Amino acid sequence: MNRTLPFLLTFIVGFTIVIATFSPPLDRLAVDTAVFFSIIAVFAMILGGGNLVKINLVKITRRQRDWQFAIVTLVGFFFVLIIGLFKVGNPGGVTGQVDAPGTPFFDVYTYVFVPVGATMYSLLAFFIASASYRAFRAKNREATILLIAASIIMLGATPFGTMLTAWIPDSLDIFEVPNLHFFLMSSPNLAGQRAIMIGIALGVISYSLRVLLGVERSHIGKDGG
Amino acid sequence: MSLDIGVWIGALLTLGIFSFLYRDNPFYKLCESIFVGVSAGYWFCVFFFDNMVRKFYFGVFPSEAGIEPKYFLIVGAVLGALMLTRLIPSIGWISRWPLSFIVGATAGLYMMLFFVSNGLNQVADTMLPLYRETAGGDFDPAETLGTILVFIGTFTGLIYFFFSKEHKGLFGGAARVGIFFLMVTFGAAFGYTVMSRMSLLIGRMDFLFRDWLGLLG
Amino acid sequence: MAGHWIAVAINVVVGLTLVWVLVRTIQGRPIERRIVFVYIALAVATPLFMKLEAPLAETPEVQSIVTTIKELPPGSRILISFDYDPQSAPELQPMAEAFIKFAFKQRHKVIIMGLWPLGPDQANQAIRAALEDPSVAELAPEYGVDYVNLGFQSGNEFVIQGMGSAFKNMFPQDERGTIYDNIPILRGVTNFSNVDYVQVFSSGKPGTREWVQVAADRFGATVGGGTTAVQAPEMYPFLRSNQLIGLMGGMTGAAEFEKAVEELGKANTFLLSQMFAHATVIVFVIFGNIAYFRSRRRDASTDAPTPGGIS
Amino acid sequence: MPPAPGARSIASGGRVLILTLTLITLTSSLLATDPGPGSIAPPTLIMVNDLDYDNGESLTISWVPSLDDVPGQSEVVAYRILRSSGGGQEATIGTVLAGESTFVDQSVNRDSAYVYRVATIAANGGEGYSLPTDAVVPNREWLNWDLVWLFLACLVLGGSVVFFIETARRGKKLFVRKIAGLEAIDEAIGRATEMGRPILYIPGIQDMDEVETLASLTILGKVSRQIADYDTQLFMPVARSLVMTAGRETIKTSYLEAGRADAFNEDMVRYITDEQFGYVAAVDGYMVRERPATIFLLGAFFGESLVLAEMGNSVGAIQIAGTARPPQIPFFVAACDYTLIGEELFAASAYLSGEPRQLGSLKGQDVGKGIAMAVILIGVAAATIAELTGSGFFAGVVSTLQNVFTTR
Repeated sequence: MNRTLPFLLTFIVGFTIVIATFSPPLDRLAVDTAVFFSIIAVFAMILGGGNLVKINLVKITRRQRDWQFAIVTLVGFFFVLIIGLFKVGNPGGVTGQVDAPGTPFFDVYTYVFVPVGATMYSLLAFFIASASYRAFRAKNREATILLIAASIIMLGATPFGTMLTAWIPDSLDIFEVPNLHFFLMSSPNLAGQRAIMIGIALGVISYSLRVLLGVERSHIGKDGG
Repeated sequence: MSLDIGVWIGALLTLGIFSFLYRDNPFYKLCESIFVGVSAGYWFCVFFFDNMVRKFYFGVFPSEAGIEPKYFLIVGAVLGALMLTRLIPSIGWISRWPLSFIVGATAGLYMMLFFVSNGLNQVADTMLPLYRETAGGDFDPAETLGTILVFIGTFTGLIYFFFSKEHKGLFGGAARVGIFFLMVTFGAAFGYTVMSRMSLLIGRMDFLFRDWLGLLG
Repeated sequence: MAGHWIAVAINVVVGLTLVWVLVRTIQGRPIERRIVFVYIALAVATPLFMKLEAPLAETPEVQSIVTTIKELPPGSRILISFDYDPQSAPELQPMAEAFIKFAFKQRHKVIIMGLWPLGPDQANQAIRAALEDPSVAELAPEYGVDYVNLGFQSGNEFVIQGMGSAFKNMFPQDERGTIYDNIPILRGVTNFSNVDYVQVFSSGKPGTREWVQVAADRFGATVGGGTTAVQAPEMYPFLRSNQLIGLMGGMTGAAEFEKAVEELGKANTFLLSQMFAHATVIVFVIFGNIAYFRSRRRDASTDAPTPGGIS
Repeated sequence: MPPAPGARSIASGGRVLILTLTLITLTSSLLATDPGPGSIAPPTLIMVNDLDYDNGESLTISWVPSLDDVPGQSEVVAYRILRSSGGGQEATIGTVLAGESTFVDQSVNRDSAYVYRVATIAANGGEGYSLPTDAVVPNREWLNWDLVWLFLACLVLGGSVVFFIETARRGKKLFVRKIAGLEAIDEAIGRATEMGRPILYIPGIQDMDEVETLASLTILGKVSRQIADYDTQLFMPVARSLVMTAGRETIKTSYLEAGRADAFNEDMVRYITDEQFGYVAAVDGYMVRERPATIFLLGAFFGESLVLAEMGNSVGAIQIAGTARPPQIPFFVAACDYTLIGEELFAASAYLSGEPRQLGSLKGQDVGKGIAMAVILIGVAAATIAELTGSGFFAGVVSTLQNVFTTR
């Protein structure tokens, strides 16, 4: 029972959605399933939020390393939760949009969330620079091709490439960086992308079939668990 | 220099995060902790109102007259509520039901989606003549070369992914050609990613120098 | 102008110090990553103060968007999906602003929506920026008649699929709460067959890929993309097979679009920084590899273990 | 979101079956060109179309605009669409602006027959009514015949996967080549055990509605089964609550199977935050503090891939990565020891299980690959011959193949 019902559920739901693709009266199923997913995800978030609170409380009570920052995390979490769920300061009252402009909730987003998020993201620029100095080595033929292609793209993506090869005569203009750039993108890159995409498609189909047919059932768990 | 308190908070947080580049420090940890807590709370609220209130509640109890209630959504809510059985260890296994539902739906949906867009259509689009002419009817060397490369690359790339044959001999050679094409693809991805990340950094710098310090026109 | 010359001077000095970096790297004493960070910071920041114009090549991907829009008769309906959030705004906002200005000047009707919660807000910012332009302000595009913002709808690609039946099902009302049927611009707009062009600005999933897979493949819509640079390479297969009509990739794509439609804006300003940053990365790749090959040759001759430092 | 009163088929192509075509005679439309004061020409040629292969929930009404509806003039304001069914009262069901010539009625029932009229509304308040159409019943189709080739392709591919699963089940040995990244898993887990340091498993940052996340969790099942044997510490931070629940379930199952239920602990899987870089910041912190010996990065990754991989590299961990997102692969290739590319990620769970039936499915997907390659080869050859010789036969072959493999 513990394993059979989940298996049947997976099997029936999965194949119904596959069949629905071919049947106009059923094709809204996929859309409705997505709503189901959203609803289930909210319940799961209760578990996730609870986990976050629990972990940080443990950290504080046991005075683990950096426990002071756990307080900051909890305060931030509950602060946003309260102004969000109770719609504090929302001009539309309890029926207003939760993230309507002008609410404290929106302000937190604009003044904390956006700058921190964008800055975290831009740290990547620095990491890339250090990786290109320390990690990107032409260790073998494959890596060399990767690096050359990357350099052409980086050059071609800015005016730098145009300036660098502007002297090349028109008859040989295929060797100008912007043209090389387009050529690389639209031929070898396209071929590689396509092979990857077709491969992924087959991989997903085979994987999905294994799951739906119950050949792969690690998500179902073990009896009596 | 800006007089807007929001810009100031943003700028200080930006500098706090950037300080991590020098080394891990309390200023960074503070920004990080704020971010983790605030973002978890933020997404919780957004998901709650969007999914539970708007989709579920107003789906079952429509706010406007004349709209048919979607009672079947209650099944979704019941499945969701079953997730909470995890809080009681002895019946926690019931949470496998909603999980099984999600796994089945995802597998079924993606199977078709990938089959059509990633699989079939890409195969169809590779079927082009290896001899190309310009609009004027002359031989077009660039297009011809391009099509030939796309064909060879796609073909050998697929060979690389074969699982049921050892990469040896002619087959292995073809797989090797395939991996070269994959490497160009990854190189292109690398180049474009550098471009993207640099743009974000430019955006932050622009914020600091223009919006905060007012040094740029 | 003083800023310009100071920035140029800094760059000359910094450029010269690269020789020191090269020498150290060759000697097997690579510089610390924090020094690399300083180089990148300077390469990005200083060009913001410079006043130079950089040449830019025309690419078919971007030009085909421009041509498509230009060839539409005035009054055509353009659907724009804003599928990104403020974090990707540096790359996508300049693009979106230029596109909206262009669409208004071509006298097209603009229908805006978002698959990302904050997309429609980015759209409003872009509209505000467009309306500040005197030549757009002159045309006085009117909300509800010349453009509308349908707001955000969650559900990712399923929203697009739902729109294939009827936009109204997915967007019963616009962002301001007006009922779909009462919005003049939407009269007669049932689904994709009633819009002439779909433009997507996206930074991830759901994004251009989903629009291609659902709106273009299933419902035959004409879709053009505007993506972050990271996403761009993944779009080329769709471009080649005409599932995607055109593509603006990252800041460069935006800069080229700005130039093509004569709306020079932020993207062109930022392009110089972009160029310096790329050059810096390439220089570091070259330096790193020079050191690598030298160390390999040393290994081959002395059979010594690989020197540390490069990890 | 209100229920869709008239959801229509997803893909019905453009072919429209004309069920009814009501012609208003030429005479009457000519007469209408000379409207008296206050009257205006009605629209003509009212057609009601039922879309092919839909759910029978919509009808499309189209017409030739009134002769008075001239672009640039404002004599005609709008058209009104009126409908009656079963001899009942006629009612206005919609209005469209002048210049339009179609209306989609989505409020129809499959069981009723409908009669339509369209009226021109003039600026001066006058109205001109068309003749009523014949009665039309919207048609529901249970199968979308436009997709018949897709269906067959599904059968062939699905059939070959199922066939090889069956073949393998009956005990036939099937060869599967080595995948380096997966061969290394044993070594990677062993190393962590020797060093007495934890193993970090990162299942990407997407939710359970992403197939890469599912694949990652199945791999987690196999990996954690081995980890349980070795008695090594495992930590899995996640960015989605559902993944947390599913991950716990998966690991718990593995530990039960290994007979190590005692060693399982819910805190092995921890929810951080849904926010991409909030998650990254926390995971980076964990790496710096705990210095895991082995890191798995398997699943759907975005911009954070480089930060995570670089950080893992800098703490000296063995890293096995895999994703189906091409933009992130180069960073994994650069900073990790082994990388599973695209399809290999989905094959991994089958490969790791070593179970014949699972390996059989890999063989099945290779057949799919073989078919794709054969079709590409035939298609390209035929297209080239057709281009060079102008042969109609080969052109026909290409267009047939393309037709079969194109669903848009």
